[in-house]
Amino acid sequence: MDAPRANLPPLSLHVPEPKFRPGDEADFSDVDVPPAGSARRPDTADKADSFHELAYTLIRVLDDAGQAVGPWNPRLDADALRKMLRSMALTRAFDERMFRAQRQGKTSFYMKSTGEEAVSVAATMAMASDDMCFPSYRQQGILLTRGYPLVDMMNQIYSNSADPLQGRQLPIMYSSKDYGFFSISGNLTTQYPQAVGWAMASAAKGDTRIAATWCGDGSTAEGDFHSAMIFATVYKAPVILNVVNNQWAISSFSGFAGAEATTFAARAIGYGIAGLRVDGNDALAVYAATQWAAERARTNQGPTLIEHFTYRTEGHSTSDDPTAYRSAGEPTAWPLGDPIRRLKDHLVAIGEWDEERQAAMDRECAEEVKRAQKEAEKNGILGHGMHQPFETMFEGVFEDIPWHLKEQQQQMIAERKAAGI
Amino acid sequence: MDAPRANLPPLSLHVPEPKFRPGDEADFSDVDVPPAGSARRPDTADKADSFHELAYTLIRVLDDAGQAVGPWNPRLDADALRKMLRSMALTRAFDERMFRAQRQGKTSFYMKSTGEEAVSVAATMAMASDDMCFPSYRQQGILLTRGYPLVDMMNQIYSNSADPLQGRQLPIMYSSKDYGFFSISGNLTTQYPQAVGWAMASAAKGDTRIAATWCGDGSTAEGDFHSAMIFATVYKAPVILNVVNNQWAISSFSGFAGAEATTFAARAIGYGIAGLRVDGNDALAVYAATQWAAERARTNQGPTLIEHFTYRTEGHSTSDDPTAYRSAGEPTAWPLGDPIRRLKDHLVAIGEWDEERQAAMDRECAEEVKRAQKEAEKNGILGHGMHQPFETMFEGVFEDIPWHLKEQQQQMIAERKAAGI
Amino acid sequence: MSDAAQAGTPRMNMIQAINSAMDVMMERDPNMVVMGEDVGYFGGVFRATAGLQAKYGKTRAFDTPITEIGIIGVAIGMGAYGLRPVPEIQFADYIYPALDQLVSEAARLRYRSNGDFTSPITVRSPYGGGIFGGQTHSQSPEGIFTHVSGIKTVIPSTPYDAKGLLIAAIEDNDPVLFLEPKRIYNGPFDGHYDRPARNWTAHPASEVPAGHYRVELGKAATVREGEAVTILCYGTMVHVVASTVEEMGVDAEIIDLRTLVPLDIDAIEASVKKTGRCMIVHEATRTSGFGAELAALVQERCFYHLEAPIERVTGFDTPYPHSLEWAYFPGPVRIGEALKKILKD
Amino acid sequence: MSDAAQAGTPRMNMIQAINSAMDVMMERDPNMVVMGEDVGYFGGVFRATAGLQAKYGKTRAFDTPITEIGIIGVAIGMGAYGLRPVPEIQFADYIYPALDQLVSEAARLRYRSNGDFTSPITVRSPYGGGIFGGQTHSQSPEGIFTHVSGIKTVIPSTPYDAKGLLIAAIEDNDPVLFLEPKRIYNGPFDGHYDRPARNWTAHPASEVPAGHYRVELGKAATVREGEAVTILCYGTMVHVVASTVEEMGVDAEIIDLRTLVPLDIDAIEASVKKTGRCMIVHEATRTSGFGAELAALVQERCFYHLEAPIERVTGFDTPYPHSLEWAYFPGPVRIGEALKKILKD
Ligand SMILES: Cc1ncc(C[n+]2csc(CCOP(=O)(O)OP(=O)(O)O)c2C)c(N)n1
Ligand SMILES: Cc1ncc(C[n+]2csc(CCOP(=O)(O)OP(=O)(O)O)c2C)c(N)n1
Ligand SMILES: [Mg+2]
Ligand SMILES: [Mg+2]
Repeated sequence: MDAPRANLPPLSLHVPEPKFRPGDEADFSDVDVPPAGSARRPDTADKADSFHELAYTLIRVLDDAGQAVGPWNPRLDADALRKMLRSMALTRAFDERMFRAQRQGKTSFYMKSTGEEAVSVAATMAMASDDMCFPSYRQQGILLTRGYPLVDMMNQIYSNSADPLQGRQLPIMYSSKDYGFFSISGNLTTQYPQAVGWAMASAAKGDTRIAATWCGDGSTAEGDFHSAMIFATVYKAPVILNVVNNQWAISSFSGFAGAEATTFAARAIGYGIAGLRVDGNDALAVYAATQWAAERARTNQGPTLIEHFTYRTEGHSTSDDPTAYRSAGEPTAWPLGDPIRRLKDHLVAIGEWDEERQAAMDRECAEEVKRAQKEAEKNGILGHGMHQPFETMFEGVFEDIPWHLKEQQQQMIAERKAAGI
Repeated sequence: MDAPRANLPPLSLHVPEPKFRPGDEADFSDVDVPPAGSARRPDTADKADSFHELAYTLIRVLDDAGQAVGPWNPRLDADALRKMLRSMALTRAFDERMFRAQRQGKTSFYMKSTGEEAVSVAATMAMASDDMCFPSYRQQGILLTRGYPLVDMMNQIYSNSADPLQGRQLPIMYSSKDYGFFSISGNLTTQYPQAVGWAMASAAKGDTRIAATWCGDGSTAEGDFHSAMIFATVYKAPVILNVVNNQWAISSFSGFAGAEATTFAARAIGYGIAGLRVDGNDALAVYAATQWAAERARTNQGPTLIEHFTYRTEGHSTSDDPTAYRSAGEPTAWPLGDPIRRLKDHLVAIGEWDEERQAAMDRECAEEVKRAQKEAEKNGILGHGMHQPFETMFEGVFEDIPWHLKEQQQQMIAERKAAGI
Repeated sequence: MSDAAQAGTPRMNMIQAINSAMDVMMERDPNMVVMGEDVGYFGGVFRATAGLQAKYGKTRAFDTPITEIGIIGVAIGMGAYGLRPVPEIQFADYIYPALDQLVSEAARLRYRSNGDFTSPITVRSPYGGGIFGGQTHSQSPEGIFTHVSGIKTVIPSTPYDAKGLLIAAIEDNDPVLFLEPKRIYNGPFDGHYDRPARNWTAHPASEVPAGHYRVELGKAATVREGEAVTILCYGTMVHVVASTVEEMGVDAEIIDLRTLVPLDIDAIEASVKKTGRCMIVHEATRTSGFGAELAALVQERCFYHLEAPIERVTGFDTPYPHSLEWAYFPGPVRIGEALKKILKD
Repeated sequence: MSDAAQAGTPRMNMIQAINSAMDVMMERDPNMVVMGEDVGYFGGVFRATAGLQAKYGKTRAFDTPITEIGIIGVAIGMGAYGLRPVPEIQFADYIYPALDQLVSEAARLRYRSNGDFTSPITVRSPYGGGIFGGQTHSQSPEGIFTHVSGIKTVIPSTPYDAKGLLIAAIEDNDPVLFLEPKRIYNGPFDGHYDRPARNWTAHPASEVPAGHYRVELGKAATVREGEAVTILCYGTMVHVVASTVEEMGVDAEIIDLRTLVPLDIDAIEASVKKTGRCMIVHEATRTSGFGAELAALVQERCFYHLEAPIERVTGFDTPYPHSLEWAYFPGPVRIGEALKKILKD
């Protein structure tokens, strides 16, 4: 390294820093929240470069008075709204209980989606039931919306003898082809190009099904994200690419994924694909954006990237304590509110719901989860002996077990016999 | 796969197709070429999101009459223009001769930069001589502009006994720290995050030097490109990210890198960084854009992505014949002309040059290259025995040779003795 | 001319055989697609996919963006949908960007989803040196993949095997890495780089049936029977070994592994127990190459039959040097020296 | 309490020792930087970089975007500038996206540029199982890297070694992969998962000097001298092996390799020639794991001294299964059975 040239100012490195750290008071008054109903809704056949502004605003439907307003209002009937509300409530109840189960030592790991329920639930409702989802680990709402059995989710979480994945996967890494839910990977964003590939295959076959995928704000930095965007734009794949911007990636705020410079929805502009930025805590906005993107995809207009602007209310997982790296006041100061409460307020405002029914529903969800948990625990909890037979460990590496795995299987059986276990 | 739903139109897969294939007449009349001088030149301190339109136009300085016009005119003096012209001419002469040398069996491989000389030569002139370049394989113009000895380039191409890289690398994969030229990799786009890292280090140290990197249109699809953009935007790295859009990646037209949907400069918008789209065959536009980007970098305004819109006049390398996959008429039909001729016309138009001096310069360049070639060939050509000593093969894997490589070195020596060679 | 050739069995070089395997499979299985950099209109930089786009259309044989992550990731998604993708990685040296998609995804999908999703993809890639490709067009990365549970690794050494193995790989419901020894695309190579190149026509294994046939995965081929020593090899090395053995007049048993995972351990064990000596030849760098696994297995299973240490003949632990290519390449001299040593030991 | 501890040598667990190594080096070398996902303000998900940002500032200890390609690629660029970057990959399972930057770039830069540019980076990453991390928080990918020319692979098994080796790795001018056995971050682990966990305090190697010292790369440590059999191991397995040997009362010589590449072949050869038997233990999947290379080397060099086949005790060739973690893990039973076998052979 030579001495800096004297006639030039020295360079300096910018390292992002979140606005609030532990001890700071959280103040989100500078977050720009456009009024509900203010974003225009282009025709789904419009060219992607004709609505760039939608990548920089927030599509919002629910206003402060709980009314659904503006061109993005999906005008759902009350039953659909109540189903949406219930799926979100169920997701939250499920999260609460399973988080607790982990704390009680019944399993190794859990991840909540608290505050982000709309992103998976409302999106799922806006898609067809046979459309294919490629989620990250925080979209349990998809399965719960599609009616996947709670007991099976819990069996997976407990890695017990009834685990549909035979105890092979970390808790919450569900997989269900029947429910259009692709096997979750531990490696971030790998599902993105896979979703594009699935969508391309569907298009190549003249099918009508589309794909959707989700990743977090932090995960958008992975190379897989880029490869997915490139394939999606080149082949106009019928796919919805969701970025759940909950503003945190473990301890790193979204500035480390580039959020200081622009929005995540703007990534879409860089590839010439449609991009929307949505209030992710507004279930109706999420629904409307997804429905719009699905229609584009189904009419061969290609992919849409949707940034869901939301906030991760709790820790990253059972493994961290968020107050070690961010202001404890953030979750409550966060201006976009709680997605469940906002949808509830809307239903109340339109006279289709009240506090009593809400309380009853909450009780019902809690009961349903509790019942399922009891059921699941009959099949065992992690580390208490009720798991799949040991031999199964060697199955499914390949379609057929090759000789070397058979030998290892025998070795394992002999080993256990020798040890008297 | 289920039967497609009858009430929905079938999906279809879009697979890009270039406009012309062998046998077609090339007609570029639909290529939008904005008039020289029409793009505005923002202040280098302006915010990246205040000049998005520059990612969709073409910054051009040289008009059809050979005059330099508009706000991007760098107003270089005639000596600088002549140096620029000569470096480009030298690059072309070098390419011609080395391509021929490969055809004559003197080496294994060569890649020309014909038609793209401005992209490396003019950019290099707009940077400081100690700024660091992270090139791809088609920026030999950088070395030639910085006065790196032709003989050393040829020694490298011949992998001969004087090869500064000791015959270890494929021809043209030069490396010269002294000339601010990073070791070229065979793996595409790996240099992109490296350039960003170098620039970040320079900034972290309060240095004044900046970095620049180049990759092709096709190479922008690699995950490394994305990771570089993310790091560049997050830390506002003082780096110039050049995309040389010569419209072809071996046999694949730029549509397979996403060019049907938007420009490559638009990628910058997706990351919130400055993006310029430049007439890559207009040496003055390349110079001006680079100078502007360098000033941004040096004043801690962060990175700039520059798309150089150009055309790969010849084959990808000595290994392919472009008429097998594209119209033979493309190179001549291409509307942005030849960068050397255009700069020459400008010098002539301003009365600083004439045909005779041009012819003399061409002869001079040819002579210089020929002389260097003679010199280089004294050190041997590939496969004719004049190479580095065999033992050197084991040097430089690590700083010190570990025991296992020493053993292998001994084995190799014994082997050669046994074989009597 | 042999009977088969007289009866109309066409002669093919390795590229033609590989092309024919894909052609046959695309004809039979409407779900099979080929994809990769330059594989569509142009037919691949080595011409392996030539003609397929013209015959089967752009949605079944297409060019891709230059992102190996994407090529494999998209292929996995297509496979999950129900297609049978055969992506090409242009050179095996460029497979590393895709490693996560191969290792963490393709290879693990069946296991982690308990069979709910599978990845029936076959990744084709030319590999190996001997063409003055320098360090990034010459590598032999097969060893890495043999360490990854859930992926099969296949390497043919003749046109006949190339077609039969590739068809078997495509029909296999697990991910297969199909590495093509590019040095022998156009003709068998005996390691004498200074002699004129030969083409495949004179080689019996260039008689390649035009239609569908399979060479089973996991089965080695005994190229030459012998009593003095067992030589394990694959790809280009099969030919270099065979010619060296011939020149030296050694009674070696030469086994062409053809599939590295799953390995034909029975063939190996039987041969080494017969000969009492074992030599392993591969072009890849030595340390932790697949030769290490072979040596470990052979000594585990044939310890009491071994009369000499197992010899490994390999590329050196350096990048593939451009100008010293032939000093790096495990050719007749290196193999010959090792043979002399093992027979003396 | 030992003399050293009395004299004020602090007790450290492995995380503290690793943290201290970085602290010491950042103090000494203004060009050293640490970077990675969550390593800055938060100090890393395992707290290995805790306090470094507060002490050395944000430009020397910083969080990064979640792109392993970028983390390594940027570190290479910084290294080329003249810095000495120590990037962290949060779990070794997530190193695959960065493989191309590691293999094709960091490992090859010195060679391909003939020393013009180098890559003095040390990539730290927690690896290995035993913490119920499931298949993507448990892998042991070291074997892959030992196959790559130009990169060194280092794995410590105690706090003392962790600090000394990490300092040596950082000071090394070549790229080093420094894999940290996360199961023993907080205490040595004997493989008896059903017994109470111990911490490092009682272990002599938890006496870690506060200042600068180096444990030389490429040198193994003899953990226990013995005559009956040589056991080669590293990382967590050193402790499992030692305790099993103790429990079984076998007079084994236990060698902790510490550096895989370059390997301490002299120590291995001397020991095996003395004992006549060799067992290799690692947690990684068996096929083409580093154990294969060790077995190949040992039989090449000690063939005439070997009285029994070399035994490999390893993880199975499956992904790391969540619920059956302890059936997968090469624990006391598997090691014990193998010991019985090799001593009987
Ligand atoms: C390839 C890879 N790198 C790193 C990790 C470790 N990791 C797991 S989750 C996570 C943060 C992801 O944040 P984000 O994408 O914002 O999703 P969120 O958790 O907020 O939903 C990290 C770094 C991983 N799982 N895979
Ligand atoms: C990782 C990787 N993948 C593939 C290749 C093979 N390859 C070499 S050049 C090339 C085309 C690159 O095209 P482009 O980026 O447009 O650059 P240009 O040749 O036009 O300058 C390809 C596919 C490679 N070298 N590295
Ligand atoms: Mg997040
Ligand atoms: Mg190009």
